[in-house]
Order: sequence, then structure tokens, then C-alpha cells
Amino acid sequence: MTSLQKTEDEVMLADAARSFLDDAAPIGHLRKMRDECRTYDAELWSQMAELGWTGVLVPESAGGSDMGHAAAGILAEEMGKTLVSSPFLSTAVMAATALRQVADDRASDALRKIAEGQVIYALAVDETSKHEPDAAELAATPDGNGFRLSGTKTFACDGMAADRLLVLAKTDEGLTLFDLPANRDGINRDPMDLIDSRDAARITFEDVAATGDDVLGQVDDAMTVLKPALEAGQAALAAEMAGLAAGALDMTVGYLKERKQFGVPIGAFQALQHRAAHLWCEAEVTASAITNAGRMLDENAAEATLAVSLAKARATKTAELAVKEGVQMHGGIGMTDAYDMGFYMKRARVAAEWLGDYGYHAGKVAALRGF
Amino acid sequence: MTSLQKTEDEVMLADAARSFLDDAAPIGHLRKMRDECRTYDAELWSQMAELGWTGVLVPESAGGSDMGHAAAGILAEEMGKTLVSSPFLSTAVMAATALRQVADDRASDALRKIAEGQVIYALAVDETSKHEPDAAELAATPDGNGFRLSGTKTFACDGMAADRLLVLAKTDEGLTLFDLPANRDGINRDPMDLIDSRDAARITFEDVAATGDDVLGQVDDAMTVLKPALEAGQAALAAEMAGLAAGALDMTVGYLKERKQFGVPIGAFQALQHRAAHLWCEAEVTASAITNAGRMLDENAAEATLAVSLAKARATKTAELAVKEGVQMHGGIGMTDAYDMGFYMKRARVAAEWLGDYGYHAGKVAALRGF
Amino acid sequence: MDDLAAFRAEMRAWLDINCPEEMRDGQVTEETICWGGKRWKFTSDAQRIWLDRMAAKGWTVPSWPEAYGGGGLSRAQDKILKEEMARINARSPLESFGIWMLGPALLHFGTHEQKLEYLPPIARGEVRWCQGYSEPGAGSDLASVQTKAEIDSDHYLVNGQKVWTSYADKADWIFALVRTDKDAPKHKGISFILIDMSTEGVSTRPIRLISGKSPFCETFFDNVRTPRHQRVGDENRGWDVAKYLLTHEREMISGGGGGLLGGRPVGAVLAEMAHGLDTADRRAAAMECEVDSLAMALTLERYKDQAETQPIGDASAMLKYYGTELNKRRHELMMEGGGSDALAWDGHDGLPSDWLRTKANSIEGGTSEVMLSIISRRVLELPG
Amino acid sequence: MDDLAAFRAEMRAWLDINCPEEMRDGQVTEETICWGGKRWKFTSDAQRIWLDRMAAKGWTVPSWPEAYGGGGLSRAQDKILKEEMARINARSPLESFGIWMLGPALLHFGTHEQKLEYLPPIARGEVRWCQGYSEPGAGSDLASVQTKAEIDSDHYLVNGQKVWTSYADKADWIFALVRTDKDAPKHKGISFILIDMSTEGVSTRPIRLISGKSPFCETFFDNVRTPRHQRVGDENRGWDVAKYLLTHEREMISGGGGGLLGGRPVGAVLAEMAHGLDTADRRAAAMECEVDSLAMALTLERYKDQAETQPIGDASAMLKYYGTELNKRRHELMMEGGGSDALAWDGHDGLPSDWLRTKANSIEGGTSEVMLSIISRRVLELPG
Repeated sequence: MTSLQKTEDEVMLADAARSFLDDAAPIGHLRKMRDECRTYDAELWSQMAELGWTGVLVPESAGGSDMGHAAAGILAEEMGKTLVSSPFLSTAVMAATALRQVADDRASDALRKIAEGQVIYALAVDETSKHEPDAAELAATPDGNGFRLSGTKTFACDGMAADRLLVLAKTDEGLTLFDLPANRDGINRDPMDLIDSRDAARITFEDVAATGDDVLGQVDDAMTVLKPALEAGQAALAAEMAGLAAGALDMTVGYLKERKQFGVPIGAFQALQHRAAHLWCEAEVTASAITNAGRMLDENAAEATLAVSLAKARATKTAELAVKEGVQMHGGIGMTDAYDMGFYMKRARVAAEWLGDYGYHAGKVAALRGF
Repeated sequence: MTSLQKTEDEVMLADAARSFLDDAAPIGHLRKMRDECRTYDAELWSQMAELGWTGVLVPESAGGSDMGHAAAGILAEEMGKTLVSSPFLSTAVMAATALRQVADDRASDALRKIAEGQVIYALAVDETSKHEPDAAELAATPDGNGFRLSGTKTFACDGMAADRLLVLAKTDEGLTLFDLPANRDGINRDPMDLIDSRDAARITFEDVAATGDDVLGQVDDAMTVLKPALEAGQAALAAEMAGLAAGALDMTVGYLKERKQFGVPIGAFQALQHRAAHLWCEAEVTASAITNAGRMLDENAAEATLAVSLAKARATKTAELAVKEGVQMHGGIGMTDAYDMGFYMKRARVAAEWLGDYGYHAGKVAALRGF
Repeated sequence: MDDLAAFRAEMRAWLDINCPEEMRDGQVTEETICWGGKRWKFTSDAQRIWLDRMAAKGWTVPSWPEAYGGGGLSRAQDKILKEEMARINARSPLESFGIWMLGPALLHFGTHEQKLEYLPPIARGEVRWCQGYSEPGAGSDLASVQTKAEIDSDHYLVNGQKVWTSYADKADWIFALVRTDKDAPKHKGISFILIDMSTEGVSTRPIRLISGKSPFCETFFDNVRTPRHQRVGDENRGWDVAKYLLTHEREMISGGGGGLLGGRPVGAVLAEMAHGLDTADRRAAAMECEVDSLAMALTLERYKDQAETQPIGDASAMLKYYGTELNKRRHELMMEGGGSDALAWDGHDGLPSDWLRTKANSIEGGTSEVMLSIISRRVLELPG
Repeated sequence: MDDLAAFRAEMRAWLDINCPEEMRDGQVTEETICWGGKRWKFTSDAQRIWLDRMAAKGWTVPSWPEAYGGGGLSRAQDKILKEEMARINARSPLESFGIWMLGPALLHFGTHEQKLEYLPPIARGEVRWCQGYSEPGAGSDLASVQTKAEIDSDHYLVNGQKVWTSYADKADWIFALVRTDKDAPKHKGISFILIDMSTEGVSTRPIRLISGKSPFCETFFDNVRTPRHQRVGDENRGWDVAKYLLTHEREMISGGGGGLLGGRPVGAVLAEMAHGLDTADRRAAAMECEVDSLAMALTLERYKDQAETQPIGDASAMLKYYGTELNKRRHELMMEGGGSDALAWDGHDGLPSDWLRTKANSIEGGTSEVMLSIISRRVLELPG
């Protein structure tokens, strides 16, 4: 496999992303959106399109930059550092990966629109409080040449801003993935008001009509298309969480150097030093799993499940520790809404649940390792 | 319930025990026995009998001091502090409790002998690597008016020194407890050479003859007798482990004050201070569970399961943490056989397994608390 | 024991008749708790009746002397009261900083007149108190008090600012640390005084927390005139009062928002969630949390038993440390168990907000780090 | 990539023919490891043949220059060798402190003559080395070297004592820190010298550990005459060599006795035990341990990749810290899984002894606490 060290190109990509985001979307950007009760910024999304980010997984033939999963992870990681809120994962990573599994003109058109920043996708997969795609129950009942969809989806991230939805439904012989316009008759979306101030929807489907053309991939065979998309999303989300952990750690280490108590910087207290050092170690170990997942998806996607679940499991734990230590080491100020640390904590919690929690992914690792 | 604070009598009992054991059985005593390849000290046992310890749970009518379970726990705790090796738990706590459940002259005689230090009992219950009394498979097949016992027991603590064995066997309709002389034909005992340098045996039963008189309690109803005995043993073992943790913590805190590195006592390093303080907190919280288990056994034994399992689960975790921190904080010297810390670590591991490990007891707590 | 058995029977009978049905849901949440005070709005008639009846018996503060509005109960009687209340799942009739913190300090340091003046209204839930200790930037260094109280004949003139004053915007009075001698070493020039929040010059500003709620305020004193007889303890000896009171605060916070005593087992809460216990890691964590919670609840009991004969002192740092860390674990676990249902602000009855609130438990009233340092130095006597 | 593909094919073919069947059990235990040295007793012909064949290709030290007995492989080729060996489950042909620690230091600081003299015998497994750093009472303060080396014309006269010298009783040579200037600041008066253990005046005494084994010794130097040309690096600059070598030691220890790379998943080991995974707590711990082990193994790989372009430096403290703590967890878990079967010294192939041995991992070569302090100060740049 390619070296687990970042390549020069990757380092440059990260630097460029950082310098754009520091300007366009620091944490204050999320705060401003939250205070204005907005969960989507069209301007930022179009800038990401101009930078080629929305097309990071779109083939060049469809107008994308096709930089690959490792690169998508690098972008997600940088976004994580300042908690950038956008449909990048839903659309540019997951929907693009799903559409790439299908070689037809409609998919190609959709990919082009993604690269151009002209369309936003959301995945409507989860139905209960935990990610469990195999257990989807939303019914797609045959109706003439088409289907009627009825049921409820929850935790559809970016679901309010979405123009289109990838909907996982139960058909006669298995699961089928539909690619539907979000405004089709019978689809109702309610914002979830999540703690991370980002976009997520509860979606009800009341007798929604769908044709065979609306099926992405084959009927009764959703996973051929969806599994790679979910794994791409899990890996990129893990990268985002690693970035989040790094952002929280940086903020905390900065505070340890600056804040004085009893006449000395609190970073001189050994108990805090050792805990900060331990956290840094966890972040370093997680970083390897993140890079590895990106490499595996780029080089051998069919065998990437272990690498992806490893990354998501590790990133979840690391981010959780980073925000706990972040708030605790900041003391009272870390608890105030006026300070940014709380945003890290809230996003870490939401990201921990999205696309499978720690136990889900650690369980996959165990199963793949023979126990 | 009686106060969870130690009563004045209890404090006096602990002080008296400590001052006797500091002289008669400091850790050096275990080391000496280990170096001489001995696992039982008859002299120490007879001193314990003189002090009334072997009769701590024997009724006064049978010559015992009948001090109760809380008192037995206090003695066990003091023994734990210096890793006193004796059949106290097997004989004075568990066998005595079992025999007390049976109101006949033979049981009464046996209790008298226990109080006098004239007999040593061991429990032959476990058959696999984990404590699971309900799953006992050793067969007691009907044979005329009696039985024939065939099978294997393991981890029978104090089994080599024992004069008599309480053997859990499977009979037609359930489990039956036999009280057999250890030298009966067909019983073979092998020493296990445990890491804690104490007495434990693997015991094989080859067609061992037993009569109805050998049954303790009723046929097919072992648990009426055995359950109280095991719970008494678990509570006392938890107390021993709490004492062990206290002994390891004391040794470690002493070392932190005395040992210098980079020109200062290592106990001045805040990272070590906080870890030592955390360990002390764990020990304090465990202490409450220990006292509570003793009180429950004395006041409402039929309802004591939750309290006992809570005590054993907590004590197991606390002792484990105490010895890990003990060795690590001592550094190299803690790793040497010449220093005593390793004895704590080895005993903590054995005691963790005896009579049910952490998961066994935490699982009981969970079940009793409704999940 | 016969006296106690009789007491229990009497208590049981009284509760049977006097505890309103509505107050038997055992709930302890931000919404159901009764704080009392001049501006208190009862959530129901039952809440008011329950408070009045219990206060009439002195059982809102069972162990305080009857002369000051308490029940005059012994520790054993107090336990029986708690047990009998738990048996019928009765709510606590009244909670307040007056009960937990100021009361014990006044009983110990106050004059007879002060006790008569301040304690009964606390017991009856008529006056709500808040605490003015922390100051901006001081953090864990509580003794670095800058708020000054200058003597102006029979008054103090108070100027300065407090922060992290719980519910200052809802309190009637505040007990505060003020500097009365700026030249003395920092622990020696502090006094402990009581200030009516309605005095001219007192103002508050809520602090919004990451939980979206504002349980704390900044409190400002601008030339606030306070009678000198409202000082508790000697002048410049306020640190003694403060320390005494802190041990009670620690004990109070360690109870962890009802999560321990009388709280439902976290595993049982998870078991009711759709996927609460479906992975090994969550089941294991729930088991461990339950084991530790039960042992911690017993430890609170044991310390209270012990307090009958000797003060808890520095060991209260353990209660504060362990109780709050445990409460954080408990809420973390409930959030994980709730999954995406517990990610919306209104999910699981506002669990996300409660969860975020717990993160302050190990900061307020002395951080976990300060507690560990106290144990290290004063209990284990490690150097430094 | 074609060159590498060809290299892989060649390698695979060679291994197919040359790796004896017996050496394909992938075992890495105290019993199967080949340490080499003058007094080495091969456990089987296969072990000897395997060493000889690999040494002839230079593949006992694949990345060392061919001139010094190495294979001259690039990092990419080295990875392929490791992968192909893992594919057939081949044992490592040779392990030694010469390979892990002295070799890298000599390659960096040694003269051409020193490299020619010392490296090839290491590569061929002919000379076994041990390390003489720690001294009695010094603990984590490695620079407090008391063993002195006084100049006596073209020799040093060495007097003093080392402790925690691994396998000193089995080693042929020792690399040691000695004080050559007692007046200089403690880091500035140290030299790094090589001593033949058969020199008159060298003696050793094994230290019995809590595991019952004695992998470490005390080593005594009583007027030991050592040629001055056996010094590596400049006089009084031995601390530079020592620090360089320590980063390699950390990396080596972090591998954790084969527990990580090529080791079996701990959950799979537990699954084979009668009750290894039958409680939620053990299953959860096994999952977490496996997740962390895989990520740690990747981290070792990543750091090796990185070492191609920049030295690992202080971050090696992370490898040492994390790897050893993980190895302790892994063994703790196996002991719990084994239950009473793993309580006898001979249980589970001597697992109890291995378990106790792991407790030294986080002490030897710099304690976990020292590693965390290094990271805190040099990586995070926290004050103090």
C-alpha cells in the first residue's frame, strides 16, 4: 500500500483548505448561522464547488476533480477543525460515491451537477435511533410499473437543504435505493433542531410515487450502491472527527499555555500535562487509522470495511475524549455558550451517532477479526 | 440498617487483629512459606483458633465466638493487608456458614472442630476456568443406598491442606452438596502451583463412595446450604481484597514520600498525586460496599445477594487498580521479586477469579437492578 | 429500637395521609423541583400543599433544631424519614442552597439572632438564597476575592463582581465572600456576609451555558449598603465559614442531580430505549456505572453516618469528585443509549441539555483537579 | 512499481524454497525467539538454517547497507519482505539489541572501522549485545551516570555498576554509558563505550522478577580495561548517542513482544478459551483492545514510513507509551479470559509469567510517565 505518511500533494491540499476555511468558515461562521437560525450557507457551498471540493469524488469525465477518498478525508479533516457546516459528506462524498457505482447518463448528469455545486443530496437511511441500514422497513410497494413508498426516516443529515434524497426502502426481495427529488408529493420534511446546530430532518413518506427510473442501481440490491457510499461517508466522517479532535486539542493546549492559576500557567501542572499528552497520543494513533481508511478506499475499496470501521471507531473515541478534556480543562469558561469549546462537544456527539456509533463499528472490526 | 460506620467494637477488633498479624504474619511470612514451598502454616492456624477467629461464625453453643459476618470481613480485611495465607475463608467463613444451615449433631460437631482449629475444610465447586456453581457436572450416581462420585474439580482453594471437602455434585434432580473426608478412597488431589503461592488443588473423583450421611443438607438441594456459604465467602473475600488494596496503596504512598527523582520526592509530582488520590477515592467507595455486605449478611442474609455481588465487583476492580498503580509507581523495584509489591499483584489476580470474577458479580448486580 | 419502630409507624401513617398523590412520582428534574422563595410559582397546588405540610413538621430540614424551623430528628430518625419517603416514591418537598449550604454554616457560625432570623424562612421555603463565591478570572483560586466591603459606620459598602452565582436572578438573598482587609494575606482579609438581593446597587446578568440554559449569573455590586450585623462569623475570618460551607457544597453536588439516590438504575433506563443495551460496550458500561453508583450511594450514607461523630472534612472532596464524575458518566451513557433520538434539543425529555449541564458538575464548587489535590495533600499527605 | 512487483515475486519464490517448514508457525515467544550470540544454542536445525540463509542475504537486517552485512533494501522493499514473510507466517530469523538499538546508533555515529567491525557479526547473529544505561537508584534519571571511565593511556579504566541490563548474563558485549568528566554538567560528561563482557572485572548477577524469570541483571565493572577506540562518538558527547538510541529502543519496546504486528487478535484468543468472551465487560474490552491494537500497528507503520524523510524524534515517546500500555491491557485481558486456568504458573503456556513481565514494559526504557512528560514538553510545548 501507498505510504501512510501524507504525500506532498496531500500536505498542500490540506494547507490550501485550511487557509480557505480559516477565512471563509472559522467556528464563528457556525455560531453566526446558529444565531440566525440557518443550517445551510449557499455561498459557502458554491465556493467549495469553485475549489473543486464538491467534485472531489466525481470523475473528470463528469467535470469533477476526482481527487479520491484520501483527499476527501483531508478536506473533511480540515472542515472538522473549525466545525464547517455544509452538505459535503452527504453530497460530495456519499451521494457521489453512490452515483459512481451506476454507469448511466442520469447518474453522470447528477455527478456533474454535484461537481458544479448545483444539487444537494441527503441520505434517508436511518429509521430508528441507531444506524442499522440492513433493518430498513420503509415500504416500497409495487404499484403498476412503479412503487409507492410509505414510512418514516430520521436523522437524515442535510435533509432540509437537500434537493434530492437517496431513500433506502424495503422491496419484495430485499432493499432498494431510490433517488428522488425532495419535493415530490407525499414527502414531508421536519427539521430536527439538533444540538450541533446543523441540518438534519425527520422525513415522512406518505404514499410517494416512484418509477423504475427512480431506482438507483438494481431493484432489491441497494447495498451494491449504498455500501460503498456509506463506507466513503464513514471514512470521511471519521476524518472530520479527527479534525474536530485536533481543533479541540489545539484550543485546549493554547488555553493551558495562556491561562494562569495560583500564579502559574495551568499547563505547568503535571496532571494536566499528562492528560493532554495522552490525548495527543490517542489523536496520533487515530490519525493512522484515518489515513489508512482513505488509502484502502482508493486502492482496494471492496476490502475496505475493516479499515473504515476501524477509523470511525477510533475517531469517535478520540473526539469524545478531546471534547471532554477540552471542556474540563477550560473550567467554567468552557461551559459558556460565549466560548467555542461547547460547539466541539455538541458536534462530536452528533458525529458519534451518524453512520454508526462506536459499538457498531467496533463490532464490525471484531467480526472481521474473527470474534 | 445499622450504621455503615464501623462500630467501636469493630474498630477494636481490627486493631487487635492488625497488631497480632503484624507480628505473626507480615508479608514476609508469605514470602518465607513460598521460599520453603509450603502453602499451609499449622502454627498460625492454631493461633487463629485461640483468638476465636476460626469460630467467628460458629455459634457459641458449639464453642464459637459467633461474631458475625461483618466481623469476619474485618478480620479478612486485616489479613488482606499483609496477604495472610490461611484457610480462614474456606473453613471459618464458608464451611462454617454451610454447616450452620444444617441443624443436626454432626454439623454441630463439625462446627465445634472448626472453632477449635481441629479441622480444615475446602470447597470443591468449580469445574471450569470460571466460577459457575449452577453448571456443576461432577456426577453423583445412585448406588444402593448411597452414591458414587466421578468427575473433576479445579481451583479448590486450600484443597491440599484440607481434611474435609464440600463437594458440589450433580444428582438426579438437581445439585447435592457432600461433606467428605479428603482422604476417602478415589479422591486424588494435585497442587496447582498458583501464582499467589497459596494452596489450591485440582481434585479428581474416581468412583468415590458416599452415603446419605455424607450429604450436607438435602439431596438435590445443594443451594440452600451452599448459596449462603458462597455469599459469605464472597463478602469476606471482597473484604480481603479491600485490605489488599489498602496494603498496596499504603506501600505506594509510603514510597511516593520517600523515593526521590530529579531531586524531589516523586510524590510531589502532580500526575502521580492525582492518580494516588483517585485510587484512594476508589478504595473509599469500595469500603462502603464491603461494610454494607457484612451488615446485610448479619441482618438480612436472605436478601444479601445484591450487596455481596456489589462488594465483590467493586473490590475486584479496586484491588486491580491498586496493584497496577502500585507496581507502576514503584518503577523497576516494584518489578523485582525481592520487593513485596508483586505479591499483592499476584494475590489480587487470584482473588479476582475466586468465587466469581468481576463480570460474574457485575452481571448479578445488573440482573437484580432490572437489566 | 422500639422508639424507632414507633417513629417509623407514625411517620408512615402521616405520610400516607399527607403526601399528595401527585407528589409520589419520585421525579427529580429541573421542572419538578421546588426551590421556594418570594417569587416562587408553584407548579401545582399539590406542590404547595406538600411543602406547607412538611415545613409545618419541620421535615423540610429534618435534622435542624425545632427552634429554627427544623424537625429536631436524630440521624436514625432522619434515615427513617428518608426511607419512608422513598417507599412511597415521594418527591423532596423543597431543595435550596439555604438548606444545603447556608443553613449548616449558620448553625455552626451564626449568632442565635441570626439563626432565628434566617433559618425558619429557609425551612419554610419563603426565602431563596444564592452563593457569591467565585469572581471573574479567579477560577479554582477561590481565596482571590476582589469584591471589597468597606466599613461605613454600621454598614459595609460593597463593590465588585461575582460570577457563577447559581440562579442569582431568582434568589432573594445572597451569601457572599468579600474582602474586608486588602493588606492581609489573601485568606485572612475575607468576610462572609449576607446581602438582600433587592438592595439598591445589586444587579445580575444570566450566563448562557453550552446546554442552552442559564442556571448561573454574573452578579454586580455597585455601592451596595449592607448592615454589618449581616456578617456571619468574625470580621476577616470569613474563610473559615467559607471552608466549612464548601464541604457541605461538595456533599450536595456529589449527589449528582438525583442520579444516585432514588435515581433509576442507568441500565434500566437504557433497557427501555430502543437500542439502549444492544452493544457489548454499552452493556458493560451500564453494569459498571450501576455498580459504582450503588457503591457511591452507600458511601454518601456512610459519610453521613460518620458525620454524627466526627466532621467529614477534607474527605468531602472525594464525594464531590467521585459523585460528579459518576454523574457525567451516567449522562454520557444515556446519550449514547438514546442514539439519534437524543440528539435533538427536545429529545428524551431534554436529556441533551441535562447531559451538557453535567459537564459543569466537575467544575463548579471546586474542579475535580482541585478535589484530587486536596485529597493528595491533606488526606494522603503527599508533599508539595 | 514494476521493479517492486518483480522484487516481490523473487522474494516469494526465495522464501518458498528457503524458509524451513518448522519456521512457519509465526510464533514469537520467549521459547522460540532466536537471540544469537557466541553461546547461543539453537532450538533446532531449522532455526540455525533459517538464520544462516537469511543472514547470507542480509535480510536479518534488511535495511542496513550491504557493506555492513545488511540487505540494502529500500523502505518499500523492506515492507514487501515483511509482508511476504507474514504471508507464510515465517518467524523472525533473529532478534537482538544489536539489531534494534546498537546498530542504528553505530550506523549514525560510528566510524567506518567500527561499523565494519561490529555490524556484520550482529547481522549474522554471532555476537549478542546488551545495554548498560540504568544505574542503581537512578530510576528515570538516566543521565545521572555514576559508573566512571578514567583514561589510562589508550584505555579506559571502568568502575561502577549498571542495573536492568537485559540478558547481561547471556550477552557477549555491552554498550554502556560511562562518566568521563565528573565535573561537567550531568549530560555533558558522559561517553558511550563498547565493552567485551569477557574482559576481566566484568561480572553479572541476575535479578529475579515478580514473573519468576530473570531477564535482567545487575552488571558490575571492577577495574575493567577497555580500549579507547571502543568509544562511539566524541568523548563526553555520549548523551547524544544515548538519546538517539533511546528513540530506537522506544520504538522496539512499543512493538510489545509481538503482541501487535503479526500477533493474533486478542478477541480471537479469548474466543478459544472456554469462557473467554462470555461476559459483556470482556467482550467490550476485547473489541476496544483490538481496535486500538490495529490502529497502533498502523501507527508503527506510519512512523516507519515517515522515518524515511524525517527523524521520528520525540514522538517515539508516543510509540513507547501507547504500545506498552496496550500490551499490558492485552495480557490483562488474556489473564481474565483464562480464568482459573491461567492462575497456575504453567497455565496457558506460561501466560501468567508473560503477563507479569508486561508490567515492566511501561517502566523499562523510560516509564510511561517520562514518555508523557516528553510529549508534554517537547511536542505540545507546555511549560515547566
